[in-house]
Parts: sequence; structure tokens; C-alpha cells
Amino acid sequence: MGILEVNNVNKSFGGLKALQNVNLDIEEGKIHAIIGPNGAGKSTLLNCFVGKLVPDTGTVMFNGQSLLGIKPHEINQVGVSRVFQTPEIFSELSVFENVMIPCFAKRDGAFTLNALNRVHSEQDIRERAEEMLVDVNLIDKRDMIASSMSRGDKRRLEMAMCLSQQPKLLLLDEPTAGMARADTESTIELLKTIQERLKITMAIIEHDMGVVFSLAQKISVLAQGTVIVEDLPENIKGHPKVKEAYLGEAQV
Amino acid sequence: YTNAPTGGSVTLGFNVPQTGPYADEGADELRAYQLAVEHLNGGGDGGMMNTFSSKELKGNGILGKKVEYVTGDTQTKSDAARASAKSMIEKDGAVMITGGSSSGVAIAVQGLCQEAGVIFMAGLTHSNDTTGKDKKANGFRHFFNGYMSGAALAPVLEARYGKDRNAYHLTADYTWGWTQQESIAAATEAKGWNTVNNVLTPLATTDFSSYVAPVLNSGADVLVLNHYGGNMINSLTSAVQFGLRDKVVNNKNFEIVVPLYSRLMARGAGENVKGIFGSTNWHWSLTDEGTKAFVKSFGEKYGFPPSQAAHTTYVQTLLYADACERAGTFNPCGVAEALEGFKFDGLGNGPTEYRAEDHQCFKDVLVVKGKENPTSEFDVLEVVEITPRAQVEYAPDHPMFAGGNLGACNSGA
Amino acid sequence: MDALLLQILNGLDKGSAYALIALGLTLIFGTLGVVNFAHGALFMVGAFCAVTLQHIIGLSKITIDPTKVDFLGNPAKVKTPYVVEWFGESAGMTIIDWAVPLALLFSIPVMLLIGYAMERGLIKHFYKRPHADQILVTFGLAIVIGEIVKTNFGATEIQVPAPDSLAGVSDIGAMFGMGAGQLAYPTWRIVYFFFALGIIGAIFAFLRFTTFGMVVRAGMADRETVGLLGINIDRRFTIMFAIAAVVAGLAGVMYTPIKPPSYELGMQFLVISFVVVVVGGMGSLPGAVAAGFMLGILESFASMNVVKSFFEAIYLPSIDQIIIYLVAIIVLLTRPRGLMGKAGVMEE
Amino acid sequence: MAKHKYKADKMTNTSDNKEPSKPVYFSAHDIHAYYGESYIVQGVSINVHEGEILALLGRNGAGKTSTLRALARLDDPAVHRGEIWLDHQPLHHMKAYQAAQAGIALVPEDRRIIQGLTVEENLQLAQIEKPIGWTIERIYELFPRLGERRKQEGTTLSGGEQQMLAIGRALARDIKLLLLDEPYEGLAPVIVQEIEKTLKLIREQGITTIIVEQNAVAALKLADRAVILDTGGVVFDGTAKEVLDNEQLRHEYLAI
Amino acid sequence: MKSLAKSDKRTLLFVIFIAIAAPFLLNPFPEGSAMAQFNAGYPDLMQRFAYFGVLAIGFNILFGLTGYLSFGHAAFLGVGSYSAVWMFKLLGMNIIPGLILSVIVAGIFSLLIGYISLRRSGIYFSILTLAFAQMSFAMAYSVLTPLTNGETGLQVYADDPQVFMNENSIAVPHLFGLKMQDTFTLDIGPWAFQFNIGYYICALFLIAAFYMSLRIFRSPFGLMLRAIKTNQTRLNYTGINTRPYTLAAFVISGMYAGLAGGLMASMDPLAGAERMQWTASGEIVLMTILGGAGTLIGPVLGAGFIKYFENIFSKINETVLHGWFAFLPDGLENAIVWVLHFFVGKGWHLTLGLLFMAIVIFLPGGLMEGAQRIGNWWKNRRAKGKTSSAKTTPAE
Ligand SMILES: Nc1ncnc2c1ncn2[C@@H]1O[C@H](COP(=O)(O)OP(=O)(O)OP(=O)(O)O)[C@@H](O)[C@H]1O
Ligand SMILES: Nc1ncnc2c1ncn2[C@@H]1O[C@H](COP(=O)(O)OP(=O)(O)OP(=O)(O)O)[C@@H](O)[C@H]1O
Ligand SMILES: [Mg+2]
Ligand SMILES: [Mg+2]
Repeated sequence: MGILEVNNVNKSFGGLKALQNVNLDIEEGKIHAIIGPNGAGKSTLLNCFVGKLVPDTGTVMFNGQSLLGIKPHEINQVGVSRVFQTPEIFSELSVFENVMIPCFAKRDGAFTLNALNRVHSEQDIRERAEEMLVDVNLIDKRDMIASSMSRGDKRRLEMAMCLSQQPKLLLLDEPTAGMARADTESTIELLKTIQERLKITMAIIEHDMGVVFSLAQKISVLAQGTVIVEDLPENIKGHPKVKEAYLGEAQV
Repeated sequence: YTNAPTGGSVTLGFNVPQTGPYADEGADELRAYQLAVEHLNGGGDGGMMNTFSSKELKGNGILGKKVEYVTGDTQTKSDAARASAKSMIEKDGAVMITGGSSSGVAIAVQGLCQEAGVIFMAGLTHSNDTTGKDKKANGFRHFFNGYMSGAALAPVLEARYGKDRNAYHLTADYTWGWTQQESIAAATEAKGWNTVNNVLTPLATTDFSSYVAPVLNSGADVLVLNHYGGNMINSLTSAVQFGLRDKVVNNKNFEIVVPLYSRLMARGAGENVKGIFGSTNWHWSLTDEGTKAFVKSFGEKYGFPPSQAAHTTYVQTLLYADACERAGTFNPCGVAEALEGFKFDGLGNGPTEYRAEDHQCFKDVLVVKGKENPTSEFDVLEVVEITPRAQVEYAPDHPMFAGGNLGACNSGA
Repeated sequence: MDALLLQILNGLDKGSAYALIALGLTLIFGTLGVVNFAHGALFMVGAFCAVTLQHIIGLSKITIDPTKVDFLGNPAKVKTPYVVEWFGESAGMTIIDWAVPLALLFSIPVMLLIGYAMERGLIKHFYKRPHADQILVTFGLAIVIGEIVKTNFGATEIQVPAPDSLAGVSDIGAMFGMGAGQLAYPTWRIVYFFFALGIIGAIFAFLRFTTFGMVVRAGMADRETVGLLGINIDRRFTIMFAIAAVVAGLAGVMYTPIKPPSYELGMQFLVISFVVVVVGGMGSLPGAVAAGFMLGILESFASMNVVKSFFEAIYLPSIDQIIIYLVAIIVLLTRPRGLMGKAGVMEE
Repeated sequence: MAKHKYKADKMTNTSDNKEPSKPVYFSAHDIHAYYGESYIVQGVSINVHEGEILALLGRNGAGKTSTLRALARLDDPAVHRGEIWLDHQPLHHMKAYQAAQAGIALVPEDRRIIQGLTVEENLQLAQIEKPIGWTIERIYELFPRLGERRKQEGTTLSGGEQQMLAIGRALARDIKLLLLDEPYEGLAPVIVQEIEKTLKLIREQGITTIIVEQNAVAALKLADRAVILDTGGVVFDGTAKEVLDNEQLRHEYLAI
Repeated sequence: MKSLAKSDKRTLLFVIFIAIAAPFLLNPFPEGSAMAQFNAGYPDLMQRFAYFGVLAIGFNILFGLTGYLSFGHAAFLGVGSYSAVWMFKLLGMNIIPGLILSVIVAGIFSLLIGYISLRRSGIYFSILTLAFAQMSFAMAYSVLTPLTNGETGLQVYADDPQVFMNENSIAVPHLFGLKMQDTFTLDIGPWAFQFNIGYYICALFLIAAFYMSLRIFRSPFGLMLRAIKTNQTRLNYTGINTRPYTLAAFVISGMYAGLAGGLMASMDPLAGAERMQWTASGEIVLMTILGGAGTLIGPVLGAGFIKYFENIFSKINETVLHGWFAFLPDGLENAIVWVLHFFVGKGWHLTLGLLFMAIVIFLPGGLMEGAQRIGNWWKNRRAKGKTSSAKTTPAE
């Protein structure tokens, strides 16, 4: 019984069929990788989960509740967070504030008019945020303005923002793209530990096979908008379809 | 009392529009004020001081104190006008505020002066309310008003255009517009005219085509433009453009009337004013001694003839000074008392009286018409009739002026 | 019936003015992404180009005529325009009479110059600045321009009549086979309408059928990258700006016979032109034009007595005071980006 | 300060590595660049010989992107000191668009596909100013997926497609020096291989290239020489082989 | 007070000090001296500084934090004033009911307008607010004259009901007997410092308003508003419903404007329609940007700046100029006066326009940036004395 169930989702842009009868079942507490060639529809699929796009047909159920037609912030409030392919952060705010905001959202819900208590005296929030920054080792940049960070750092920041909410389901769109090797390694570690510690379910899109195969407990391969294979990592590696559609000569 | 002058000088506050649509009128008012101050302090040729029936003014300032002045910008906005008037009173210690070029401002500032306890000599304000429902004990108006315009204009219009005419009014949609329209309609209807329609036009209108166009098929044969300033220029321009003046309706020539004229505005309307009737408070082409003297000293100082705005403000400054002399004090209550019911002559409009009941000044009113072939850029209006004072007088409790009460004069003490 | 026709004509006429200003505003606003509060001022400057030319043409030789006297009793000065001196009575007078059309030619170089100077000297430094800053600086500029005009020409409106041959009314009713005099309309206003259509057409052609248009759009989306492709976008932006200035200027020149200009003309049109642009939709030229005509026509209808009294009946007195804004609100609420606005343009 | 010292002497013992066989084609000497107040590129010197591919490596935030931007003469980071020569042309006197006309082309890290323009228009845009390189058709041959989507709005392409478009856009101009900022980022392995091929092809064209890449191995496979940056300064400058051999170096700066 | 960070406490204390000492600070020049023209320490102007300060602070909560640029804020100022004057007309001249009502009415009004306008963002939002304000103005000026006394402006007449008043109660605005217009003048040598009740009441509100905005800026709510400014999308995907936040900000700033309007009417019981016009709204925007949007004190500075020029420069006329330069040889004197007279008196708009431009061009952050630069410059000078300046060149 998966935490996220996707049935026969179709989505097309004008003529182009970005998604065709996609079925997906992400099991609670697992890390589920979605791979596939560029333009296969991976990001589009994610967009359908978080309310950025509405599928033409099909259903998306989260914990037995349909995610279709509800607003992004409501979806997040039920426990779905997302890391975008191109970092979406509060670029004019400091790194620390960037992380505090999701913490507030988690604690105070979609709207509270707490106009008179000070951010400074919100100890619990600050602690959470600091822990988070330590985890993604951005703590020494906590007062930097987000826009002036290098892009690798921006990615880590966005991930911290999502993790700080301790979502039930975390959607990661190429989290380690453009990240230095060392950081990639540490990110993998981070995701692993988090996953073990908090049992956060994760759906991860990644082109770095190193990352995929060291994290994923299950892999779906998407091509031209359809799931061509869904299987355990070890079976994916050698899979001929996957090879010609995606992996090519890459040795993993 | 407020701002009792202590040193060897007394300060007057000249509060005129220096920005906004009436800035030119404001500038002319200011010139006149400066001239008046010069004369009061014994400078220049003395201007109207020599023709003024009262001989109190010696050219040694007022009550022996040298006259100084401060200026401010009303921006033709009630708020701004009051702000600058206040600063004159609070900061510069002015004992008298004067000037302005619209009724809204006049009434607003008049109210302020009443509270603050200084005299207010209104500048250009033509609305009946200024000395009607909004009259104040500390305020005096030398300018004429809507009712007077009607009373003066109606007979002339009747004489020229006949008894049975259908008038179509376009009226600026604010207080002054309404009172004037009311007055003109009443006066002309009394002569047998019929008011076909009265259309209110937004103040901000710049292109009046859509208001002028319907006039053609309305069966009206006279168009009355209750507009002032830019509104008047634009509406008149549109009206002429749509060929109204060449029309013949009910086999009468279609006519246009602009009840309140100002030379500066008329000039803005250019060719279009030719032959169009209206009324005005004063005109430099008058031939009485006072006018001559004033036009001479103004013209020699500035190189062009004064406008009615200039005349009004100049005269009011002299009148105030004279009142102080006669009262022997600057105390507003004293001055007010001296002005109430004061009769005088030699200031350009013939025999004149400041009526005690409402502080409205009564004098002859000029009916003018746009000149057919001007000899100079200042020569745009010609006086067709000087309506005698008796004809434009009305009872203080006349319905158009009812409602207000003068209250007691306030010296701020 | 023909009352309605008249108002439609009036509407088209108001509309042309709105459309022209909005068009120029959008050229700057939609492509360069600069909020130009000085655009109304440019329109006003255009109008005063006509005034100035009228003065220049009217320059006169002053001779003392002892027979006449001026208001002070001194011998009067009489003026004879030089053009009359040089070209003789008739020719001279014709030139004076045709001041406005001549002003069109006169204004083009002037506006180009002003536009160029403005962009190079000021606007250029504000591409990267927040819109608020652009508003502040251009508004300041608008004030300055206005005040300069005021000190030179005073605050009162100045008449700049159309050529006599175009000043009268023409009986277009007859052209469409109505009875003579059924539907007469001022000739100049008709001229103005077609002039506006001409300009609008020209602009569209220029932007649609030249790569120039594409480059400018690209430059607006991402100046840096366009630079990386070897394109000097600044130069093109300057040209765009100058063109917009010229459009505003010409619109102003042609408008003078319809509404005598005063130094406040710019401010009078500033707000309405922004409303038009936004109702049309940010960054959409067709939108701006459509909105211009739409609002013009509705405004004219709203001023009809029947309409006014109708709304009076439903407790909306003097609808003509608010019609523009009412329509704006309705449009913006029903269509998120105005009539045909582009996504993402000034939505932040 | 201390760190700089350490860097400085590393410089000295690497700079006189081996005299270039070919004459230096592109050289950036002692570049200092700032984002407003913050001092980011701290005296970087890079030499590239004609037809050579140079890998520019380093951690996140080391200053790779900033360096490339500085070389392409973009407004920020602003170069306060240093000289840049490309084929005897002084780029340090030029603006970005002049540098581009002089033959430098940057494929930025976030691709910078121009929104509101179709794929085709994005390519046409590159061919407005001389000198023009590959024809659009030839680019479509190299990247068929672009050909299929020529009328689609560029910004709606998938990440990979956008990367192809960005490279295509560079090739559409006739270039002397190609600057690639993380060209493989976010690309499917198959595409990575495609692009690797493309880059080889580009190299055969003799287009001099500087490539920034996190995937150091892939980059070094391609490159002749490598420069490693750390906190805005050069800490290594030598042949690709040297890096692969130098255990300690790889570990310290590349974590491989 | 407790709940403030050190630096904020300092700012607040600074503001309080300025507010209290204003009568001295604004009157640096002795009476009758040539420079006395530039004194701003008279009741009316000081009151203006104060309540326009309140207005700007409120506006900044919306614009400075969320980036939503309302072009119709003057409408709230207007309704505020009207409601206050109506209280005077109906109840009596005590300002309290007026102030309360003005805040409430403005609040409701802004709730309505905000609820509709906030469906759009960016320029579309700005134009919606503009449209509402312009409609309100047009109506107030004409149709609604019975309610607003149109052109002239709403004022108190002797024959108004004023139920709480009998013949011997005070006829001017007052706070339980303290007349707003009462002024105590302190003469020290040639100086005359004016301490006006009305001003100090405005000042109290200013300080309160400032303190409130300080709290809001530092609160989680404030943080959210700033987040809205930088990236609404992310905020939505972070589980925040942005609409109520923006609406709350809008209403709060609307109520500030209402309060300002109420104070305005209390200091001078006449409410002119022009204060609802777009130019007035524009002025508010200008004040905020000029001072430095998003900064705490900036908007107040901006407000003071504009009001100062409006009231001081418009009153300088040629006679005054001649007075100043009398010491020069006539030719030179006239030359200078001739040049300057374009910039003062009827030319004060020109000066204002030029200053607007100068400030945005040279001080992108508004007046606040100017202040900071001076501050830094001062620090550096002090620093130079001790250490040799820390230059940012590499150690090579
Ligand atoms: N808004 C849109 N309009 C039109 N086409 C779109 C839009 N968004 C995506 N597409 C198309 O849908 C297809 C899938 O895009 P998507 O971004 O989901 O690919 P992807 O699997 O995420 O690729 P990558 O791994 O490179 O990110 C692509 O061909 C893209 O061009
Ligand atoms: N716009 C900016 N303003 C201020 N500092 C900046 C700006 N952009 C980058 N920086 C800083 O410059 C340093 C170098 O950034 P840069 O993007 O060049 O690193 P990078 O090597 O490209 O990192 P990555 O591999 O993550 O792309 C970083 O510390 C970053 O914080
Ligand atoms: Mg993707
Ligand atoms: Mg980088």
C-alpha cells in the first residue's frame, strides 16, 4: 500500500504528450528513484504531484487523499515538499532566514498573524534551522544573502529548506546536479541518514547514476512520458531497454 | 489679538496659486500685491491711493508701520492653501491673509482665518457660498458672485438674443459650477428663457467633444458654459470646433455664453471668444480715474495691463490698510467693524459698499464680449455694458445665499 | 441614432489619443521594462513643439505706428510677421495657417533628440534598478520638464488652431448617404483619427517584420545573454526609446488643435495612459491600442445624457466621472493580465 | 592572508611547469574581479594554446563560474585588474558584446535560454551579428530533438534539451574560444555521451575550449590541461595527466 | 520595549528623542535672521511631519515588506479625515472618537479594496488600487458632496448637531480640554521655540506607530512578508498561503493611513477631497521610495523631506532672495537672484523634481543610504586614526 499512488496520469502540452498513462506506486519509507532521458517527463510528473500542473486525466493519491485540484500550499501542509530542478529559494533573504521560513510554515500552518512576537525569541525554530544548516554544512554561510551563493550551495540550501519541514514525502529533482563530488557524497550520506532517522519517503530524479544506485531502493524508468521499466536497482543496471533508452555505454 | 505687530513693521500674507492651472492669475495677483505694498509704503506714484475717496492712507505704511509681506502657494487645493496660510500666521506672524483664485480655496482659508483670528480678504472667488452659507465674520469679498453675473447678464442677453431662447448648460461638476448655473438659469428664466438641459461635466475633462456633440440635436439655441479656467478654454474650443456658432436653430443663430470671464482665460481661448458674452468684475479699459491711475502705475511697472485678479487684490490691500487706519488698530474686530458697511469710491467700480450683513461688496458689474478685432494680445474683451449696482443687489437672506451665519468676529484673543 | 454615431466618432477620437500614448508607453514599458512616468511629459513637449513653431513662424518685425496708441496712451507697436515680409501676404499667411502640420516635421528631430538624450543620460542607468526607482526618477523628470515649459509658456492653455481648410466641420453624414447636415463632424478630428491609425500601423509593421523587434524582446527578457551573443542591445534600446518619444511627440502635435496645450497636459494624460496600458495588458502593443479605443468609446458613451440618467436610476450618479476606472477594474478582475497581457511582465 | 601565501608558492612551483609548445592563444593574466564589494576572483592567470582544451576545476564556490564570467567580460563580477588577450585582441578593453564579436562564447551554467523566444529564434538570435558559424540546419543535425521542437518556446524545454540549445547557440557563432560551464549538468548518461562526442568534434574543429565541470574525471578525459581553483585563486596549473596522477591534489580539491 | 533587539532600541530611542526635541531641532536659526526662512519649527509643519510620518510608516509596511505598490493609499487617508470631521460635526470636538472611527473606517475600506485588488500582483495590483482611489476622489469631489462638501472640503459649522457640546464647551479640536492649537512659545535670546499640543499628540502617535512597525518588521509575520517579496512561488510550495498575509499587510497599512487622516483632521478640522487624488497617492509612494523603501526610518525622512520643500521653498519669494544677497554688489545680486528665483516660490516644483532625480540617481537606497554613507564615512575617519585602512587587495 503505497503512500503515493499515481494512476493513468496523462499530460500533454499542445501536441506534445509529456506523460502517457503513467502509473507509479511509491512505498512508504522507501527511496524511489525516477530516471529517464531528458524530456522524458520526470519534472512534469513531479509538477503534477505538487499542484504546479494538473494532469489532463488520471489520479494522484497521497495517503488516500487526492492531490488534484488543491493548492500547492495545502499539498505541502499535508506533508509533501519538493526540491526544484533549478533552485527556488528566497534569494534576497539570508541563508538562515531561508531555512527558518519552512520551519514556521511547519509549526504555524498556512497563515498565522503572529505580528508581535520576535523572530529572535523563537528558540525552537532557530535551533531547528541551525541543525539543518549544520547537516548540509552551510552553517558558516548562515548570514550570507542567498542570491550571492554559488549554485551548488543554493541546491544544498533548498534541500535544507525542504528537509527542515520533515515532510512525509520528499520530492527531489536532481538534487546533486552541479554539486562538487565531495558534497555529492555528503548529500548522499545526509539523505541516507535522514531517511533512516525519520523514515521520510523520497522520490528522487537524478542523472548521476552514482547517486541513484547508492540511494534508490526502487527505480522507475521513464521514457517519452511512459514508464518503460519499474524494478529493483540491481535489475535495472543490466536492463537492455534502459541501456538503449537511457544509460547508453555508461558503466555503473 | 493674534499676531499683534510689535516692531516697526506689519506683515501681510499673500496666499495665491503659484502652481497648477491658475498659476498665471496667481502671478498677476502677486504683482498687484507688490504694487500695493509699494504704494502703501510711499513708493511709486501712489496709484489708486490718490483717487480713493478715503484719504486716510499717507504712504507711510499702515498706522505708521512699514508694510512687509510673505507669499505662499495655494496650489488651488483646500489643504495646501490652508497649510500655507497657517504657516503665514504661525511662522511669519501675518495679521491678514488674502488671495486665492478659486472658491473652494477661498472658503477653506476663510474658515481658517476665522478660527485663527485674522482678517481674510478673499481674492478671486465667484461662488455664492463665499458670502452665503459659508460667510464668516473675519472674511470680506470684493469680487462679485454668480448671482450678480446672472443679474447683470440676463438683461443684455435678452436684449441681444430675444425672449424665447432654449439654453443648454454645461456645468463644471463642483460647488462653484452649481451655484453659478443655478444663478444664471434663474436669471435667464426670469427673462423668459427656457433651460433645456443642464449637463454636469467632470472637473478632469480635457476633451469636451462628447458633451458638446449632443447639444446639436437637443433643440437648444444657446449654450451656456459654466466653466472656468482650463475647463472653459477646452469646452469653448470644442464647441466652436463642432461648428455650433455657425448653426441656425429654430431659425435663430446659435449662441454661446460664458457667464464668468477672465481676460487671462479669454486669451487662452484665442479666436474662439470673439463675440461671446460674459460678465467680469473689472476691466482695464474702463475710463474712470481710479482705473486709469491703477492701469498706469501697473502698466508702467510691468509693461502690460492688469487683470481683474490683479485689480481685486490690489484694491483689497488698500481697503484693508485704510480700514486699519480708520480703526486705529490692527485688531481684526476693529478692522472688521471699520469695513462693515463702509462706502467708498474711486477704486475702479464706481460707488461701492461692503455690506455689513454678509461682507459682500456691492458695486457695478461689467458685461463684456469677446472683441472682434483686437489691437493687442491684452485687448481681447470689450465692455458692452456697465450694469448699475442697484440691478445686481439682493437681500442678505436671498435663498441662494441662505443657510450660513456670519458669527462673531474672532480676534484670537 | 446619429447621436450614437457621433459619440462613437468622439470615442474613436479620444481613443486615438489614448492609443497613441499607450502605444509609446508600452514600447518602453513592455520592451525595455522601464516604467516611464515622463511619457505624458513627452506628449506635452510634442504639443509645445507646435506652440514653439507657431511662435517662430509668427516672429514679427515691430514698427511704431503713431496713429494708434496702446493701453498706456503711448504710440502703439504694430507687428508684421517676417514670413509675411518675405513671402508676401498670402503665402506668409498660409505658412502661419499651416503651423501645426509643419510642426510635425519640426517635432520629429526634436523628439528624437530629446528621446536620445533622455535614454542615454538617464533611463539607461535604470534598466537594472527596481521599478520604484524608475517611477521616482521619471516622475521627477516629468515635473522638471513641466516646470521648464511653465516658465517659458505660462500656465494657461495656448491656442494652436488647425489650418482653416481643416478647421471646419465636414458632413460625413452625406458621405454615407444620410441627409445633408445629418452627421457633421470636425474635420481635424477625422484627420487625427486617420493619422493615429497610420502611426499605429507603421509601428506594428516595424516591430513585426524586422528582426529588430525580436532582438529587443530578447534583450528585455535577458540582456546579459543577448550581449553574450555579440549583440549591442543598448544601442537598440536607445533607438526604441527615441521612437517611442517621437510617437508621443507627434501625437501631441496633432492634438493641439483639439485641446489647447498647457504645461499640465502631460500629467493630465499620465494616469489615464497607464490605465490604458495595463487594461490592454503589459507588454502587448495590440492590447494597448485596443484598450485605448475601448476606453475612449466607453467614456464617450458614459457622457451621454441617456446613459447618465440610466446609471443615476441604479444609484451610480455621474458615471462619466468614474467609467474609465470602473471598466479598468472589471477588465482586470475578469482577465488576469488585462486584454492581452504577456505572462510574467511586471507581475512581480 | 596565510592561505594566500600557501597558494602563492604553489603557483610559483607550478607556473614554470613546462614552456608551451605552441604559442599562447588565449591568456588571462592576474585577473581580480569583484561582485560589488565582495572580492571573488583573486588574481587568476590562465593560458590556453590554440586548439587546446583546458579543464577548470574546483569545489562549489571556488570561483569557476565567476572566472568564466569575468573572461567573457560580463558586467559582474567587474574586473578591477588584469589583462585578457584572445588571439592578440585585448578583451580587457571590451564589453561583453564586443568580446563575443571578438570570438569568445560562454555557455552559462544555468543555460540562459531566452524566455518568450522559440528554439529557432534562440538560434537565429545568435546569428544576427557577424561572425556566423554553423548553420541552424547543421545544429539540428547535431541535436535532432531541437529540430523536432524548433517552434516550441525555449524555456519549456527539458533541462537536457536546454543544454543542447545553449551549446547549439554557441556553435551558431564563429568562435575562437568556447567557455563551457558544467555542460554535463543534469543530463542523462546517453546525452552526456552525445555531448562528449560533440565536444570531441568541437575539439577536432580546433575550437579552443575552457570547460568547467564537477565531474572531474569526465572533464580530464577530454582535456589536455587542467587548472584548479580554490577560493578565487589558482592552486594548480598543469597537464590533465598530472592531476590524475597526483593523489594528494585530487583528494584535496576534487575529492576523487 | 523589552522585546526589542539592542540596535532597534537605539533606533526607537533616537526617534523618540527627535520627536520630543523637534521644536528645537527644526528652529536652528534665530528669528528675523535671513536664514529664519528655513526654520520649520512651527506647529502646522511639525504636525505635518508627524502625521505624514505615520502615513509613510504604514505604507512602508505594505510596500517595503511585500513589494506590493499600492497607488491608491490616499483614499484611506481621505476616508480617515472625513470620518474624523464627521465625528466633530455629530458628537463634538474631542478628537478621540474621530481618531477611533477614522482607523476603523479606513480598515474596513482597505479590507474591501485589498480583498479585490490583491487578486492581482505587480502593476495590475497597482492600477486596481489606483482605480479605486480615483473613483473615490471623483465621487468625493462631486456626487458625494452632501457627505464630503466636495470642492470646499468638509468642515464644522456652528449649526452642526455636536450632541456632546453645550455653549461653554471648547469649539476647536481638543483632547479632554487640551486644545490642539494651543502653543507655548519659549523665547531664548533671539530664538522663539514653539511647543504645540497638537504636535506632541501627533508625535505620540508617530512614536507608537513606529514602535508597532518595528515589532512587525522583526516578527515572523514580517519575515513572511519579506519572503513574499522575494519568491511567492517558493512560499506557496513551502505551505504558506500568501493571500491572507498580503491582505493583512494591506489592511494594517490602510489603518495607518486612516489614523494619519484622522490626525490631519484633528489638527485642522477641514477635509479636502484633493487628499484622495492620485497625486496624493503618488506623493505617499514618493515619500517612501525617497526615504528608502523597506527601511524603518527612511519613509519618515521622505515624508519630512517632501513636506519641508512644499511648505518652505514655496514661500521664498524674490524679496526674500534680495534680502539674502543684499550684501553683494547690485549687478551680482540681481544676477544671483534671477537665477535662484526659478527654483523657489512658484518654482518650488522644479527644485523638488530635480531633487527627486538627484536622490534616486546618487542614493539608490534613498535618503537612508545617504545617512548610512555619512555614518560609514565618519566611522572610517575615526578608524583611520587607529589602524591603517584594511584594503581588499590580495597579499601577492
Ligand atoms: N510548459 C510546457 N509547455 C510545453 N512543453 C513543455 C512544458 N513543460 C515541459 N514541456 C515538455 O515536456 C517534456 C518533458 O519535460 P520535463 O521537464 O518533464 O522533462 P524531464 O524528464 O524533467 O527532463 P530533464 O531530465 O532534462 O529535466 C519536454 O519535452 C518538454 O519540452
Ligand atoms: N552575484 C554574486 N554576488 C556576490 N557573491 C557571489 C555572487 N555570485 C557568486 N558569488 C560568490 O562567489 C564565489 C564563487 O562563486 P562561483 O559561482 O564562481 O563558484 P563556482 O566555482 O562556480 O561554484 P559552483 O561549482 O557551485 O558553480 C562563491 O563564494 C559565491 O558565494
Ligand atoms: Mg527535469
Ligand atoms: Mg558555477
